[in-house]
Amino acid sequence: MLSVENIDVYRGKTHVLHQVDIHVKHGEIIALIGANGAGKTTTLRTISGLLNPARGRILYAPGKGKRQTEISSLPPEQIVSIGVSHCPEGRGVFSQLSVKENLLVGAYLRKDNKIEQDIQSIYEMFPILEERSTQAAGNLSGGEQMMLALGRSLMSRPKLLILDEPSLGLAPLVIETIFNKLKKINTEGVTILIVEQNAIMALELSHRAYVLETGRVTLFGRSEDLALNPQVQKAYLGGE
Amino acid sequence: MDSGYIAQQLANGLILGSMYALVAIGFSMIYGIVRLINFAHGDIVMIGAFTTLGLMETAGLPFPLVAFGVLLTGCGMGILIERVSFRPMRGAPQVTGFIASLGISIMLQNLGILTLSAQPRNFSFPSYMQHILNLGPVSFRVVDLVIILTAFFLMVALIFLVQKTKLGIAMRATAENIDVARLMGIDINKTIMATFAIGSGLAAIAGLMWGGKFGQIDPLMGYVPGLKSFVAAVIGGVGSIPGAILGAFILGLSEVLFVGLLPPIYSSYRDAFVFGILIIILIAMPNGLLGKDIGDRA
Amino acid sequence: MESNRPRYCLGLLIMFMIIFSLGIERTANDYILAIVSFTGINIILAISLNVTNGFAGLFSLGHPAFMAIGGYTTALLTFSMEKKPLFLPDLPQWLIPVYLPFFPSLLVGGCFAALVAQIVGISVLRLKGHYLAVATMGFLIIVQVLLNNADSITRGPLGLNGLEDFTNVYWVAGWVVVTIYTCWKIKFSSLGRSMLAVREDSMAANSLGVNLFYTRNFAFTVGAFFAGVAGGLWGHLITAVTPGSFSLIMSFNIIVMVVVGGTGSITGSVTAAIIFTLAIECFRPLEENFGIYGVGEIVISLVLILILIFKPSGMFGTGEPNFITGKYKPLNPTN
Amino acid sequence: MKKCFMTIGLFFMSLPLAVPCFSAEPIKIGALYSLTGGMSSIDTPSLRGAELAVKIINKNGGLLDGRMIELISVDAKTDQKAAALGAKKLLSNGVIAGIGHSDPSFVLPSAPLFQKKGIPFVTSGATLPTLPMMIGDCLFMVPFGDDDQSFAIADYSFKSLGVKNVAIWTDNSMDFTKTLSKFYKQRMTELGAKIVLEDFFMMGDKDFSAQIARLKNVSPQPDAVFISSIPNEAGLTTKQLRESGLTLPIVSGDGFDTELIVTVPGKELANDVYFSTHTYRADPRPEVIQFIADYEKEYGVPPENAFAPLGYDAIALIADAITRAGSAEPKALKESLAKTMGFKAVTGEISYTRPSRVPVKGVSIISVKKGEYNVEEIWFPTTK
Repeated sequence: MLSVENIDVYRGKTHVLHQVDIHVKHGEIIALIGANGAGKTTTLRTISGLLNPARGRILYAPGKGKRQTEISSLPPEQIVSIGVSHCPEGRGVFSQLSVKENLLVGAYLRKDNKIEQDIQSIYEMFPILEERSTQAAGNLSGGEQMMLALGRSLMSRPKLLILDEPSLGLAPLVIETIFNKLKKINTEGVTILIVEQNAIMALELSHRAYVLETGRVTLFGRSEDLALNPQVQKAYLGGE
Repeated sequence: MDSGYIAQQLANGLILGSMYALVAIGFSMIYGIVRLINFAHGDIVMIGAFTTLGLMETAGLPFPLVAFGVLLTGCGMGILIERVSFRPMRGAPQVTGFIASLGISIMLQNLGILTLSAQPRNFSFPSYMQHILNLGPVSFRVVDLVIILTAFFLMVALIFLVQKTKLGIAMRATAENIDVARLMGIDINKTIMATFAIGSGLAAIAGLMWGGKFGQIDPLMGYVPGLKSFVAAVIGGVGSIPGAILGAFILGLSEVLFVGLLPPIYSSYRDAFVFGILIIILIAMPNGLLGKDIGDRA
Repeated sequence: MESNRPRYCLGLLIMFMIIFSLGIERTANDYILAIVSFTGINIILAISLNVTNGFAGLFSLGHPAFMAIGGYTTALLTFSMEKKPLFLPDLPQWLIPVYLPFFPSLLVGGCFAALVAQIVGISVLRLKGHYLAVATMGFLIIVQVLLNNADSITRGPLGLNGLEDFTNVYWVAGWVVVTIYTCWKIKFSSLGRSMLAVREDSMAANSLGVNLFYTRNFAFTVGAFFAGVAGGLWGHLITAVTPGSFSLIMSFNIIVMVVVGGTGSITGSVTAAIIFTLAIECFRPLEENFGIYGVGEIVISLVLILILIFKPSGMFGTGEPNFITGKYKPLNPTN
Repeated sequence: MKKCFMTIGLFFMSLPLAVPCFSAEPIKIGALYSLTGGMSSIDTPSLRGAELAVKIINKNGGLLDGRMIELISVDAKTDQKAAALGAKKLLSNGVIAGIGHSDPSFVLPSAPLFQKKGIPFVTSGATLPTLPMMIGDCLFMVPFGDDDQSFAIADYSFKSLGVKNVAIWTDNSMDFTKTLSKFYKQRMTELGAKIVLEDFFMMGDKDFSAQIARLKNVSPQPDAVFISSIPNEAGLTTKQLRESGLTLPIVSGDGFDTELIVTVPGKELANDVYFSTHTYRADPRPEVIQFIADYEKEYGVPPENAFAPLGYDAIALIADAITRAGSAEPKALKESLAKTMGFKAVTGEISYTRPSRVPVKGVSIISVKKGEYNVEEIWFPTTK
């Protein structure tokens, strides 16, 4: 579904990503783990078009059996339109907009008449959002904002959902709710690419994972295997 | 100093405030979305005034068509300026755009002098606009009423646009966070362009009103409204449309009252007073009266 | 290790200035001499604004206000006692016998401008970015209004005229050298580095122990001092000062020089000031022969915008060319 | 743009004419006007007037047996620095006289440079009466002094309009307007009238509603309001005063000598306005009629304001002095200019007989009634 092929990315003059190669298959949950500054967020921003790779290419197919096309140089709005939805780091809800307006922005490119219906299903998923639908998103708690951000990303009816640190700064109970929802979303046919610092949870949730270190992919494989890898255990799982 | 006098001064302030508001709204919108102090905004007022003159006197079009033409010209100028100058600078430090807008302003003024000559020209609205209305001790003219109503109408229309329409939501989202807005699929280039178009269209309409009210226009006329409406926008909190309107009324009223209530000799300190207010507000409440804290002022 | 190269360059500069001034004074006509003097004054203005604007990143539009303060102060001090009652009948008594020669007057003018900058700085330097720009623009307008209305001292809109034409190429050359030397020293001192740090990231600088307020105020004050001196030189070159001269347009022109040269680069300011002043004069024949007055301003604005788009760091960026510093790496790798 | 083509066209057209003239050296005169910036609306017509005068003189064979006048124009950019630089440029070009400027702020940095070199400078528009004293014997004024025009309109408002109580509005941003008010006030007080209100504004102000409200509220009500402004605010103040329902006479000086006081408020409202100005508007003298016809023919528009004939007169005055002196040497020219007696300029007869060297010139009192200009009287200074 998504093939990131040996991309090199610069930010200004700094070489951030070196030959990063990531492949996501339809229906998978893929985790990207690594320390701060390893280049995880940069990878995601490159996929969704906010940054452009200097070398390498990114291919994407909007569904099983569909042909892959190159999306390396498309602007973000076009990438969204072909079914990639990126829920940014720090949630990025529009704090001046109301909860409902945030959801509407998520459906910005849609022209069908099922938007209201989808909003209702988001409300069913997170009932608290319905209660607060007219409030400014800035007044929501961190957990509520995460729910909103996730809901907003789903509003574009994505085929591939990209999540950047959804657990950041949230209470364990909230994280659990969110991760449960993610599993459910995945079973409904949405492929997920998730960046997490919390490697335990990420490996638990995902089917496969990539480890990123200083801009390079150093390890990848099935999540269960990685969780047992001594290197990973030492660096990310707090094990000895 | 009787109450009639004060009522008249208040009415004067209100009228002046509406004039400033028309310019300040667009100014504030543009600031809100791209954090740009667009010094050339006042010169769009000038372009609007001259377009009115051209369409009304040279082409002889009926008034509603003239207004429409002026609106279109303003929108076009806004789009043009954004496209050729500000878009390529997006992402540069804030002051870059500000310096560029100063340059554009000087360019437009000199182009105006070169092509239109520096001579002030008279500018006359249909005579029914000049009719005097008396309301108790307060007298004003039809054109004043039109200005207040236009300002009010545009304010309502804009608030509707920004609050209720898809474009409005996109504008607010872009204003808050450009990157996330793009991730939601918003074409920020189109959104920013639309903002410039709307803001500049309003400024051009303000030029039409300005010319109609004062009856005289020249290529340097944009300087004062540009500057004053900018002060108004800062008082109200740049980026906020209701703030711009509130600021414009406060500025208009306080300017008129400053001249009207103090001994006459202080009249020549009017501008010092206006900018004194500006500096005090910037320091004391950098977000203005209705602005939101976006943490890049102080 | 500090290179000796800048010292040699300073020596060269001084020698060049002496030879150049002597040479041009003897050969050129008044018009050329006046252009040369204005070029020098523009160099002083551009460099001093660069201290505020480039080193410390304080975007100020108020430079002409400090020029005005310096210019008026110098003018009042050098006004002969006999002429004062004639020109300024309402001058406060205590000012009438005050008289100083040109050089001390310039210093007093500069210091007074610096003093005002201190006072203004306390209130406005808390602002950043274009908010500071706007506050300083307000300050400029307020100064203009006050000069216009303080008739007894400033003679209102007519301004002070009949000043002695003290300013010549020697004075200007001298002050150019002093300005370049001082600002160069500041740039490469620890204070200059703190200014740069404040400009790049004020929070980080603050956490490293840089006193933000002191650093900003210092940069603002140094800029104002030289602006004041330049104002004095300017007034005694034109032999008149009026409120209308110290306008936003002048502010814009100085900023153009700073931006085109490179915000933070002394070499850039010098180069841009020379190019700018000469370019304005070069447009004159074009305008005069074809009756297209104002084309010069249009072209300059256009060039400015193009530079902002295609080379936002200006000709020299924030650094100085290697042949002066003697270093082979850019000084400020950030740009 | 039109002008640009015209200049090029004129240039080529004049080539064949110019050939025989190469034998005689041209007489260079410098013109310093602000063609850009705030002063350009006033200064540009002056330059056009001067260029017209040069063209006519050259067409008629030039001066001193066929020497052509070469007018070198420099833009003073409404900027003192540019004015000073421009003066130096002209002087380096070897001009034998300079003309220009409509405001003392720009005469002051440039004229002293002429004075220093002993080259005469004729200001076509600055009316500050102390200018010749401040600058020296090389400065000559084409217009009358502000004292004269203020006295003229003061006498007229007191004697003919019967004004006993007067309000005075002053543009406090210009020296010209402040001086005008000062002399008006002085004369009115001498005559025994009372100043009931003094109010101020700044150049560039557009809104006078506060001042108008105060004027309506003052007691006793004035019989007239004296507005000291330049043309840019003349139409605006008239319009706003009349639209507020005030019908009292408006009096002013030559700042009101502009079409704007009729076109901006419209003919109906342009009523009961009186101003003192150069004896040019609505004047039937042949010089005036000829000038207006020539100007229209040359530029396609009637003279924009009185500064156009003033610019014309500046050249004519110099040409006359050169002819009388029989020489185009600055020193001879200066002496000859100082002896000018009864020179029939478009803006009135010029004689430099006063010790102050401000010309003794008639001042027209013009009335505007329902948009029609009328010369009410020609006032002459009584003092020597």
